[in-house]
Amino acid sequence: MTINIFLQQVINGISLGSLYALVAIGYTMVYGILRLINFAHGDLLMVAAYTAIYAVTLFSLPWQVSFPLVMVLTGLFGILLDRVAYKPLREAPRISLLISAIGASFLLENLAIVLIGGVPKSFPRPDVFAKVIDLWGLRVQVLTVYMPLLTMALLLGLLYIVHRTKVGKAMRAASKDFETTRLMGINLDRIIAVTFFLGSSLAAAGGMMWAMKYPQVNPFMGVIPGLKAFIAAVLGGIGNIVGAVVGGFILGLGEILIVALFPQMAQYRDAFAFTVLILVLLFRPTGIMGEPITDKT
Amino acid sequence: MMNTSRRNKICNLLLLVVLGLILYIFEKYGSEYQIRILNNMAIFITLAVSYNLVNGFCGLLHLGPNAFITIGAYTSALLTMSPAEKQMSFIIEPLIWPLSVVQVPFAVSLIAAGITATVFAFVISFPVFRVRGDYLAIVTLGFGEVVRVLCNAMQSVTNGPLGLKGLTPYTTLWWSWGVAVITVVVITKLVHSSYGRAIKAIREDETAAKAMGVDPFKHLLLAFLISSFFSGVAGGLLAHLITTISPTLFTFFLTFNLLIIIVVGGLGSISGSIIAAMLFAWGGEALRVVESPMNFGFFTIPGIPGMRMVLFSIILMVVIVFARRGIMGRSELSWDRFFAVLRLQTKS
Amino acid sequence: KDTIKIGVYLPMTGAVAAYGQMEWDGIQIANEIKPTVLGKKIELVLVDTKSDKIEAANAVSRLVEKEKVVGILGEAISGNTMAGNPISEAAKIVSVSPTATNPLVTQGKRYAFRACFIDPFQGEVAARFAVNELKAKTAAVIIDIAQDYCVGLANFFVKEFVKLGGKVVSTTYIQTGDQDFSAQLSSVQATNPDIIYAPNYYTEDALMAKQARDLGINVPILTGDGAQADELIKIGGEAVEEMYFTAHFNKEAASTELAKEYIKRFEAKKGKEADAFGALGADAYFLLVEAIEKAGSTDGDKIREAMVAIKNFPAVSGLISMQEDGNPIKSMVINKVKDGKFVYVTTVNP
Amino acid sequence: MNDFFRLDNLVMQFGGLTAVKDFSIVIEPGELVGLIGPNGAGKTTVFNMITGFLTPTAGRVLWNGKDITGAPPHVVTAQGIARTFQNIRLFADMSVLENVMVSFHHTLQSRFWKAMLGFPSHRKEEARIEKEARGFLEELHLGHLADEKAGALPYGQQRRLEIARALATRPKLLLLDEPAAGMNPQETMELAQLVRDIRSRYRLTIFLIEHDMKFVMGLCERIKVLDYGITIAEGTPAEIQRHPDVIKAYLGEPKHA
Amino acid sequence: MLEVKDLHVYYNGIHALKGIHLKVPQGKIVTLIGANGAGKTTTLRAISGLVRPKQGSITFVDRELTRLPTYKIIRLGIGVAPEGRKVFPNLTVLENLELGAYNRPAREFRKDLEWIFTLFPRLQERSKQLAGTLSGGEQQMLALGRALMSRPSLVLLDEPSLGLAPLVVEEVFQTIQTINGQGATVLLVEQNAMAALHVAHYAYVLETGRITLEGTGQDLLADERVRKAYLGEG
Ligand SMILES: Nc1ncnc2c1ncn2[C@@H]1O[C@H](COP(=O)(O)OP(=O)(O)OP(=O)(O)O)[C@@H](O)[C@H]1O
Ligand SMILES: Nc1ncnc2c1ncn2[C@@H]1O[C@H](COP(=O)(O)OP(=O)(O)OP(=O)(O)O)[C@@H](O)[C@H]1O
Ligand SMILES: [Mg+2]
Ligand SMILES: [Mg+2]
Repeated sequence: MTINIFLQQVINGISLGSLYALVAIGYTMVYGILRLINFAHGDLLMVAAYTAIYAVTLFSLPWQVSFPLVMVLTGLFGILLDRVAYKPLREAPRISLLISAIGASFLLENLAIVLIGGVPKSFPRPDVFAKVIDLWGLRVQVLTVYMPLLTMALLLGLLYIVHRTKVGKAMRAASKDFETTRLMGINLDRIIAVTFFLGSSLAAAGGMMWAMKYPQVNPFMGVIPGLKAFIAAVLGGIGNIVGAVVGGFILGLGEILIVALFPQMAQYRDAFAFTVLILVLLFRPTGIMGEPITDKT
Repeated sequence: MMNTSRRNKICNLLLLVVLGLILYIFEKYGSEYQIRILNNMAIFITLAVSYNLVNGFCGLLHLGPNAFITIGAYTSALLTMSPAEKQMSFIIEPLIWPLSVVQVPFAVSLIAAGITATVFAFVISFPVFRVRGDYLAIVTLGFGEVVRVLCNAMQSVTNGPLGLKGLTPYTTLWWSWGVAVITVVVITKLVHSSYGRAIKAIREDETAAKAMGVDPFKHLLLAFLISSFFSGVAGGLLAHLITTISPTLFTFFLTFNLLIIIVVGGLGSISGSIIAAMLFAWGGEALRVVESPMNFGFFTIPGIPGMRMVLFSIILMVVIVFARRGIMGRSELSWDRFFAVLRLQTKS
Repeated sequence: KDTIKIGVYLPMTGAVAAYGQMEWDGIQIANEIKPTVLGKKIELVLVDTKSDKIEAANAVSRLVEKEKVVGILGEAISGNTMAGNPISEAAKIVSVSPTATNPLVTQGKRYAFRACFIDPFQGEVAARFAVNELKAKTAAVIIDIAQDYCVGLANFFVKEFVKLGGKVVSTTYIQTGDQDFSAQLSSVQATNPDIIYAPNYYTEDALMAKQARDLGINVPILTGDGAQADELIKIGGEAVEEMYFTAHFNKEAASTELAKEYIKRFEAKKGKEADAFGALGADAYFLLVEAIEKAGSTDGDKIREAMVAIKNFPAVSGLISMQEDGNPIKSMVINKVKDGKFVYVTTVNP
Repeated sequence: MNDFFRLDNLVMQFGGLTAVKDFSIVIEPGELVGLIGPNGAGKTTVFNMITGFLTPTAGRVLWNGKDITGAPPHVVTAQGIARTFQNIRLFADMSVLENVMVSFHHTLQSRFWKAMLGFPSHRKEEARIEKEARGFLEELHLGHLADEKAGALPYGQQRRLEIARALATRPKLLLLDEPAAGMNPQETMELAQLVRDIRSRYRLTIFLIEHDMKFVMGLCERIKVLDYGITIAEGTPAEIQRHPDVIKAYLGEPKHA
Repeated sequence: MLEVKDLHVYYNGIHALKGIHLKVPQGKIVTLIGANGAGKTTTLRAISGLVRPKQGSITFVDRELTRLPTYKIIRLGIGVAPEGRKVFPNLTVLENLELGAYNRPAREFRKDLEWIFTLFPRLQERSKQLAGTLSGGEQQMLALGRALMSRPSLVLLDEPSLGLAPLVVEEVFQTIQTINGQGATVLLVEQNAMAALHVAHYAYVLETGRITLEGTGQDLLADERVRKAYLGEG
């Protein structure tokens, strides 16, 4: 393999990783606050992608308008999801919440099948992103360059919100203790809504980029990215935003490179993600950046 | 007045006899469709009860039962197919030697299925039990996926995505319900023994359980292995019920379905799992009504394919909101309760 | 009773819902074209399989026992058809699958039929076309490992290609649902093949073609019937230009009256190009109805006898003769994409 | 030299923090020893090292002449050392009786498959365990609550049940971590009596942590004081109460008499 | 200032409070003592809206609290230091205090913080430390400080002396008197009846969900029944 091809693969890996990272952040945020593995999170990618299709094709909005709009709409949709599926279960056992999440995931997928149909739709990719440029002999799609940049920008913004703003502090507080958070005079439902809004809009960004990179949209398009992003979140230490990003990049790069370096192993690509995960957890049972479990006696 | 434990024993026997009679009647007079649903019920009962042992009684979030079902299904199928059938099926790569020539009776293949699944469970137990909580969930989910990927990739053993086809439909009502009854009896006995108590203690508070002299690893492993054994056997039954298996049958959607069954039934309730498994097997078919065209005399709603799953998801979410701990919670149906209710009824 | 019930079991939800929905579209159009048989109205009973084997088996049981259908259409993929087949077989009810191409689907069964040709035939034709027409000496094969259909095709292609003196320089795997193939493609690029054989479904093929062209791989891509769908062009856009297909039919080459009628109605009703899935769904329907008509009865055995007696039936995908083993004899067309359309290249007779 | 129970220079470090430094003690059979010290002094950490919940960074735990340093908790318990926890840790969703029966599990002879298949030998053992467990409950005045859910008991009874459960493992050495926490003076007095009772009835050696000085001073024969992981004093209650370092670090000047 | 009338609370069928009446007058320290499980915490939880009473009323300067969500109750000027301290372990001391001041105008923050630091100099030393790593006594101070950061007119304290070393207990009670001296009204729930009665102006004794005795702190200290049951004498 030439160095060029290798670099090409690294770029591919980074761009795939940035997608995983974007989606993983949402997983981790919701997990951090509700301790819920939100299995419906992946489906938000699908919701966002369809919404974008309709925004661009049906309402013929330019992408500069429709993409941010879709992020907002998906964010609101995330809030709705919480209200309908999770809020009634705030005091319930966590496993019930998990089942509700699985139910919500099934519901979104099947509603899409009933309303839109299982046949994939193509995604209107703006030409700016589709262009292929020549970077020192590497053929790189513009989108591939934008994706990691956008991910990093969104990450920084998010870190600012979580660590520097009042709402962010409230979010971190709520992740440990609902009742005491309420006792600080904090409107917990509002904080949770903000969390869902942020996580879901990031999922929307991920979903639209996903659909631009792999321009086909179907009711199940969110399942695999959702699962991978979940792995990334756990790999990085679930609940930790930076960890989610680190996990996303490790997973994206690893998946691409294993196929690149060992093409005959391509069929084990999905197993790779889990193998890495299991190995990491063997040595760090709470993920790369996760807090150690303290079992106070 | 009769000693209650003797009374319960007699009632249990009666229940078995009644079950036997019902099976006999269906076997003889029931339609293929009814028999199939009954078979599904029994297999889901076996799967759910054994899965509940780990999730409900040990309190672990285990998301990889599909791994053991897969292994059981493949083991059992490979062992019952005739060498000629195998040769015909394996068109990509030939099946590796001893497997290519052996053929054993169905019963033996089921036991082998259980044992293979158990051995696999033992092999993965170290990484699995090193972590807890959601990390355990993801590790087990991971093993489920790894097994599926391996089934696709190890073509000289599993025939890859082509899967195994044309198995003999050995799974009869007697087999599936026989296994279900054994599973239920054995796991119930275990759960109500000192071992079961130790396992529940670990679920309630692992640290305290250790301090009371209970070795968590040993006991969780025990439950995990037993659960895997029955999952493997159920996998073998499933393979010989639908007569064709391939990796797509065993995705994590299968796990989700089982998880739904045990949570809706009530984590830590065997009778809950049984009820929910039966509801699930029957309900999936009953809900088909909403997809067939509905005729209201003066107008007809055309059937909408997919409505069944939409409705299923909605029902699921509504049920879980209203019964947060599932239908049965952690309690069990028992004869004591039954007679207590009966007495109340007759009094009033 | 003034209706005759035909059961349809297809994946309307779940992972392969798209195929089921496309075939159901075709079957409905076919039903419009020929709504009656033996003087009675045909009632289609659709049962969803959730793309799942357990459900597929349940579905056929239900159709047989509860709906008392006289014939069955489905499933879309071989694995699920093999779960359903044994049940209709035991009930002596004729089933016709539109698109289950695995040889085992009909093997050893009296009442199981299909409307499509089988994998070996398609793989071999593709190999011959690659060697004879595309003058390929080396080929890279990209296989969707999760689909038995793809694995089967690739397997038979490789055998024939090697027999004809070609060399397979790279074999790589992808999986249904994968969306990033850049790693595989880069390794393909490194081996510099004359053609790429990628007998996968249209979603994966479209994405793959797109990423291949982005990487600068410009050799011809050859694929199978599973890829020929309108969505391939929608998703793939310019990248799928010059892609070749071994396929069941082409609009331009459509010679039969039924085909013309079908295409007209389909396009009017659905507002898109007729695809192979729909066409085969329709053919399965037409074959079954023809057999019932010829049998003059709804008796399973009679229908079965009438079915194997069908010779040169002018179906949507061309002339079909049914063989004793449940597989049709039909010619194959080679199509390619040109200017965003599937255009006819040539016909290969069996 | 004593070979009943001895701690030799135990050290416990968490990252950079030395929670316990060179902790040594010898306890004679039948003694009742107290361990006090400010919050975060390392008292619970000492208990955790003894019972195997923490492996000491350095030092040894000697029990009946054997080095049990680093043995896992369930092994330590099986060897005859039992403990209670600072925060109550009952098996909340199990009945009071079951809570106690768990403690007998490590004495069980029959293997799991005998349990699964319902062997008579196993059933006999179960019956024995239940009988003995009920016996313990009676002695701790919890008999009438046997079938209640442990989590539903009032606090004081939960504390007692914790002690019953620990006793049921048949220890020779019992470690109590703040048994009187959250009890009012009346309950605390009853608890002190209970501790005396069980000590003589089961010939126990007891090592306990407590912040309630009335309780400690009235009950213990010998007291050890920890501050920042270091032993600052050791002696009889009277000596400790007068010890200037202890007053400075822990007791404060007596005010409310 | 605060008045509770005929309060009934149930937990899944358990009747935890069976008709409680109590009054907390402006500027006073009122204490609520009673055995374990008597319902002291439940009373505070009902006031702060964490449990919904089945019956009865709670009024705080003319506002009815029983229907308000917790965060609105807090915004009326009530500060709570909950049972078991409940500091946010993953946040620093300073961030914990910031959350206490969640609804305060930003410009007041410095001033409030200084006040807390003069009350608890130890917290200033540790302001950058994660709260989870504080010792029990320090955590209790943080919980108190955090409750005071909102400049509440009424503070609810639930067993602030629980599990603390005698010396620290001393400090905590002194602080309570200090803040009371600075104008805060205090409702103090305690097991440590002796210390509580010493600082309280008025006291209630709660037994299995009912108020069985009330009076000034001094009265109750002298009361035979109290001495026997709660002070461990006789
Ligand atoms: N698992 C652990 N990881 C890190 N630090 C710990 C751990 N356990 C205890 N510590 C620290 O060690 C020190 C001693 O804690 P320990 O619990 O032994 O105190 P203690 O004397 O029991 O106090 P208290 O009277 O409040 O219960 C404390 O600073 C505590 O934060
Ligand atoms: N979440 C809950 N669910 C069920 N019962 C509860 C719950 N919280 C408290 N109780 C019950 O309500 C009663 C009163 O409890 P509460 O916590 O108010 O007592 P307390 O006086 O604060 O006791 P302590 O001194 O132990 O803190 C007790 O019987 C307790 O068991
Ligand atoms: Mg301690
Ligand atoms: Mg309390």
